[in-house]
Amino acid sequence: MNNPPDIAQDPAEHEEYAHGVQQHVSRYLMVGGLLLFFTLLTVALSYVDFGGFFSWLFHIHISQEGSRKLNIAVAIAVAAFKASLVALIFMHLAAEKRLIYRVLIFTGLFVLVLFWLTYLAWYDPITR
Amino acid sequence: MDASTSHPPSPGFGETGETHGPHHHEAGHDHEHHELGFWRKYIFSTDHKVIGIQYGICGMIFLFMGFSLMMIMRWQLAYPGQALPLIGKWLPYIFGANSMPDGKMTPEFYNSLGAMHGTIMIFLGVVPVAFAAFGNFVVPLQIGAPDMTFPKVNAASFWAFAVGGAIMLTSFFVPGGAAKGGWTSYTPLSDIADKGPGFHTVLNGQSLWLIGFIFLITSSLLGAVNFITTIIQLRAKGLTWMRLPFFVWSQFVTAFLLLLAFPPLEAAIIMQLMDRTAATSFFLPAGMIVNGAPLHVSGGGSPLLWQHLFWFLGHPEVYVLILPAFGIVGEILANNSRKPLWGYKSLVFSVLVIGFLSFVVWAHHMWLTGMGSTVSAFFQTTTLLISIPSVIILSAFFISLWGGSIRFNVPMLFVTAFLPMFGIGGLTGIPLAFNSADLYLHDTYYVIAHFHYIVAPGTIFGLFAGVYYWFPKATGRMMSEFWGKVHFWPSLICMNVIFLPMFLQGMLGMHRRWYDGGQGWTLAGEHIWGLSGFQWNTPISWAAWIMGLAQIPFIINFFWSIKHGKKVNDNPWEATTLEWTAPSPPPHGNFVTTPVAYRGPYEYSLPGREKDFTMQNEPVDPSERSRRMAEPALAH
Amino acid sequence: MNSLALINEFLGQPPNASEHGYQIDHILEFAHWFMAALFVGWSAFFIFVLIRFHKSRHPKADHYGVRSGISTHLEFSCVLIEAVLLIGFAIPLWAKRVNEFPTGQEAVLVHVVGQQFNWTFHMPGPDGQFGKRNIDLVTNSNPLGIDPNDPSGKDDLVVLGELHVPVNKPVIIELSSKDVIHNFDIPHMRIAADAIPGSLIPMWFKPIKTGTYEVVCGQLCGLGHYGMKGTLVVDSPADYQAWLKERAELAGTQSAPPATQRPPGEPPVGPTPGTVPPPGAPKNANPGAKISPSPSGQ
Amino acid sequence: MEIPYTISTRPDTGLWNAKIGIWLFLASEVMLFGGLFSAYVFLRLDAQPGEWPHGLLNVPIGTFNTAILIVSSVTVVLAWAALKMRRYNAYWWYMLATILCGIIFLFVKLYLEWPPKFSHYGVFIKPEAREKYEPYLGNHRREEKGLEPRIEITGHLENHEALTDSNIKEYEIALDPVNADPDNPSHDRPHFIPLPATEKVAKIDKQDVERIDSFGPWHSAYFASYFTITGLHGAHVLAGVLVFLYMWLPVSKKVYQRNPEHLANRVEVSGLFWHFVDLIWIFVFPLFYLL
Ligand code: HEA
Ligand code: HEA
Ligand code: CUA
Ligand SMILES: [Cu+2]
Repeated sequence: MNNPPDIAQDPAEHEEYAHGVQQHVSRYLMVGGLLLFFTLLTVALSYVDFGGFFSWLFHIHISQEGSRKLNIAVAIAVAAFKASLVALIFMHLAAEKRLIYRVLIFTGLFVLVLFWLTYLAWYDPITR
Repeated sequence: MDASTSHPPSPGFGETGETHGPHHHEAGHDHEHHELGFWRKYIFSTDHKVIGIQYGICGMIFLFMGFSLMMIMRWQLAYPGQALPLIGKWLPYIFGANSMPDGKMTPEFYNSLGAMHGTIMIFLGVVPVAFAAFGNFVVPLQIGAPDMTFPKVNAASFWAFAVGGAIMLTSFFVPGGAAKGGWTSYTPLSDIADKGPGFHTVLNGQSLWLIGFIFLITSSLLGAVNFITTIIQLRAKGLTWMRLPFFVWSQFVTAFLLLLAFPPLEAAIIMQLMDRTAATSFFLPAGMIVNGAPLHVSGGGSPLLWQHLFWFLGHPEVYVLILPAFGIVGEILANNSRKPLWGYKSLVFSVLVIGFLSFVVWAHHMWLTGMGSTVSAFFQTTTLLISIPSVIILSAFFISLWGGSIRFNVPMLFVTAFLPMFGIGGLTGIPLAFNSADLYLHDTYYVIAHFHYIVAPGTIFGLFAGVYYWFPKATGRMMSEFWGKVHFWPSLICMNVIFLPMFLQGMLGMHRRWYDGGQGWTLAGEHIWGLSGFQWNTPISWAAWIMGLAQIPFIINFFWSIKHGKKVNDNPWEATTLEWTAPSPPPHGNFVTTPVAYRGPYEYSLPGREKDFTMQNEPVDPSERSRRMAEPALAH
Repeated sequence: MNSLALINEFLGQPPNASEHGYQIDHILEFAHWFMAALFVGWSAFFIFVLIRFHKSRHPKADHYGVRSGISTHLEFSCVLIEAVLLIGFAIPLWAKRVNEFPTGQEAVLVHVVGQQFNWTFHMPGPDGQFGKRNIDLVTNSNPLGIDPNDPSGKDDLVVLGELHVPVNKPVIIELSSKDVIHNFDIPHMRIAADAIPGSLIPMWFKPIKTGTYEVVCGQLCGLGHYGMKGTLVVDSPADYQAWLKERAELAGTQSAPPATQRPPGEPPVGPTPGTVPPPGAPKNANPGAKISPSPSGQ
Repeated sequence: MEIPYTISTRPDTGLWNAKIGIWLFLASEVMLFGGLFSAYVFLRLDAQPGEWPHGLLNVPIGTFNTAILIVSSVTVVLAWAALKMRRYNAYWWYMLATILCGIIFLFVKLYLEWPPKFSHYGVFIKPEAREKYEPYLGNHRREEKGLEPRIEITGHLENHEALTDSNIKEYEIALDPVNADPDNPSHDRPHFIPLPATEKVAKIDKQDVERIDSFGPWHSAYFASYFTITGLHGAHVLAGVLVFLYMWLPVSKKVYQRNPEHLANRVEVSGLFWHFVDLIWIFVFPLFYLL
């Protein structure tokens, strides 16, 4: 959420703005509750054995007790959801300026490159 | 309309541009003169110009140190095992008894020198000068800003650099000497080096290298954040993205490279530091036998992980070394051919593409690490793709000259040398990009020659050009043309005598990081062009030392001209960009009148004008507008 | 192809001695010709422009300069040539190197282990089976820790520093390292690969000329890196058999010269004696005599 | 000299300077932690069967700490909202709550989580000796069920002298339940609530031991990543706490009185940093505690 250019100066406008902020507060509390809930959920889910039918995707050995490879996907999905709540609501990314999005898109892309290619390089050694 | 340049060089001048246009004149803008003491003004300053100059001087000193280390090394390469005359006796007093007993270099010391030459040149020399110094001094002026967006962060960035540099230098003097693993610090060598009896756990070469690096990375990050924000937020009115000088664009992309590529290396450095101090094994596999005894570590680490993270920075880093030089070259080229840069848009586009692609080519430094065909095909393709924008940039520079009215002052001489020198360096990157060809060339002197052609007669010449070019802005005085030429010609010749033969040595199969210069190797005994591979070391070394002498005119010229150079007006090169509308040297806050840009950056030799340059802050008059339809509409 | 080969010779590349090597040389040649063309073309243009448009000859610059799109064509042809080199040569060649290892009995299989600062070669002996290795068993006389209780290891050959292979037979080398990363590079064979601790990297080549070749360690591996030399001897089949026999007789008694033994944890004190000439040793009087492929060696 | 757009926004970008600055900084932080996490992935992919430990961390404590960070994220955003509404007192309390949360997090980490690790030992059994310790490892049954082998016996080291004294030939380990009762199927899956070591003491011949290490960073690639990432994360928390402390102290009230928007901007920027630190933890928690 950004300041209007002259917010500091104009009290009347500020009044209006502050009112908008007030409305956000309940949303913040709700998101906080959701995050706590999902934390408990992810702990609970880790007790469930989702099995390994994801093995076709990870046709590699991921060190994991048993074959609960799907659990990895589930846990990461929950974490990603929580993270996006934090980013979108707390960090106001839901309504941010284009410029910030651009920076973040590139960053996201390069992080993916870092992950994907590191994986790829691991994945394709010369073998005989 | 000529007011911007023709007024006399008196200290009170600076009404620059004020006669133009309807924009308001902010009188008394910066007139609360509270005098700052010497320390606040010159040492702990937050003024971008002072910080730029601090960076510049420190960086140049580091460049010189890096070069001095190399001059010592070149003795060993040309005359292996012989005592270094004159200074050899004294070096042990500086570098410790084990560096050069009796003036004869030890292999450890050779490796230290090599690693520190690379590190100092790149991270303490070129990055500070090309990115931080020129970026700090020139960018805010070129975009018409009063300072950086975060002046205190800017100062913090410089001091982090200073601390990092100090730590790197200190590492020469701890027991065991400075880091020995090459500037690439490949693990496991660097994990296990400088350890054991006789070494301090933290105060040893390799660990200090890592710690120093953390400071340098911090410095670069702070700088990068500052530059990007400044360029986005503080552009003068009317200075749209497509009116930015090319130099600003190149700094902008460079800043992004530093911002996003350095942190993975920082992660790797933290991990290596953990390996060295907390006995982790991020980079150590199980079952290693070092010096005949098994290494007791948990294992489970991967030596290649380091290489991936290192080169994830390493490749963008090499573009960090060249992009600012591209920017400087672009400015000076346009100015001295009195012509706009040809294909400005494609230049900007190319720089952006380089920036983007440089993140996906890193594994071309790792062709021989057991890479399968899929991954190598991917990286070969991206590596070749990234050479295309370089070709475009160089072509655009060459074509820019066509139809110009070329004048050869000292900055332009360095720029004319830059172009073919970078060309040679860049072209010789192409065989390296094919991994089957690199199979033969990897880690030979061919690689050394490839990148030195880019960074030494390339980037370093670009930096020299920039120093000569912007010196009058920083001081109000010119550096001597004559001594500039005395600096230029020997430097150009020596550079080529140094690095051309290295291609031959590389093709012969001589490898880099050879302490004996190839003396013990039969393949280095093969003759080529009249000398054996090993014997070629001698002319190379002599050229390097003469090159060292050739820098003396520069250093003297530089310091002498600060006080005694010829006084000049604000725009001695008759250039068009906004920095030349500020007084020389610019006061705190830079501009007397907040500048407004009305046109593109390189309006040289506009048809129908008497003057062959039109500054960015000269308003467009109606007759001109009808003449030049292509000009984009004025922004706000 | 002879005219092409000129440029490599001109640049000092030593003659190739392996079957696939000429392909690698071809890429180098093509690339260098391409580079030379670009360099000469642009240089000519450059020099012309610098003279033609010197201020004295051309006092008033033309604001627009070149208006044709010629550079686009030029850039496009660069792309094309690079694409041809890449797709036509480089990628297939590498694929062949790393995917099509020779199989069956005709190939010679050697394990090469790097260590600071020498190479150890491990050959399976007549039974074609490598003995088990165990790092706990590594000693001076058993540098690879071959398990004495393993029958397949009894006839193994462990050779330090010098590898013999027969000519015209593919050689497969499996590379690893005991300590740090080395690079097993045989310039004359146009083959090289990293030796990385904890992994096994295979590479192969087929020598086609007998002779003695230098093996370089191509990766900085510590203070003795410069002297980490190996020797590859390509023998005629008869010589090779004789060598095998001779080594087999020595096997077990004297399989490897002692490695330098240092107390654990102490920093290395120097390269293995004998592998590194003392600094300042007289320069090779008649270089090329000993190592480069023997001219008659076919 | 005034630098433009420190408080108000630039019309064409709609942003004030520090907002861009902090996002750029966070972008670099994303790459920093991205590098560490990709190292984690790389090492985990590389791990051999049995090498990557599971269920060794204390999940309830981890959950608690996660909750603490989430709460602090809420309070910091409320603090900012309070400033926007010009309620300095509310701001002050929310900020205090945030700072306390940060301190609690660090306390839990440094006093409750890390120290016990250093007194817990794992003994790695040589491959050829694993058969001998089958009663503690239970690998036969695991193999049948397609589970990864156990290569390590963990528990409390009873005779610390054995680590240094070469005359002692055995380690005495008070076994963790996993090794005390290895064939019990309930131990096939990691335990998320750490069970105390049992009374059962195993004697392990030094000859059969590949190595013995406490659960410090040197224990395995897993603990190396754990300590490095949580350590770096903890450093970020500490930095955040210090910044917040500065904004909570009376000095900042002066800023507020001069221009409340200025302080609000500062809180927003440091709040963004704080949320990011929270965000990192959201990934750390499942990766290290649950998977
Ligand atoms: C600023 C530095 C810089 C730049 C710009 C480049 C640019 C390039 N580099 Fe280089 N490189 C390094 C610095 C740089 N490099 C360093 C430091 C190393 C070694 C690191 C180490 O191991 O220590 C290295 C190593 C290196 C390797 C690894 C070699 C090995 O270790 O085995 C490879 C492999 O692909 C490579 C490729 C390339 C390519 C394809 C380009 C391309 O981007 C080049 C594109 C440019 C052109 C194609 C030129 C175009 C010119 C014209 C068309 C005009 C010609 C006209 C005239 C000459 C008049 N480089
Ligand atoms: C920016 C990077 C850079 C630069 C500019 C240089 C410049 C030079 N380099 Fe360097 N070099 C590296 C980066 C660089 N190098 C790297 C990364 C390596 C690999 C290291 C490794 O193996 O790990 C390397 C390795 C390397 C080797 C191989 C060593 C080996 O493998 O054993 C050699 C051998 O000759 C060499 C030589 C030179 C020479 C003669 C110069 C000359 O061109 C130097 C010329 C210097 C100047 C022209 C600067 C002068 C400055 C001033 C005069 C300013 C002073 C002014 C004031 C104080 C006001 N370098
Ligand atoms: Cu082994 Cu270099
Ligand atoms: Cu590169």
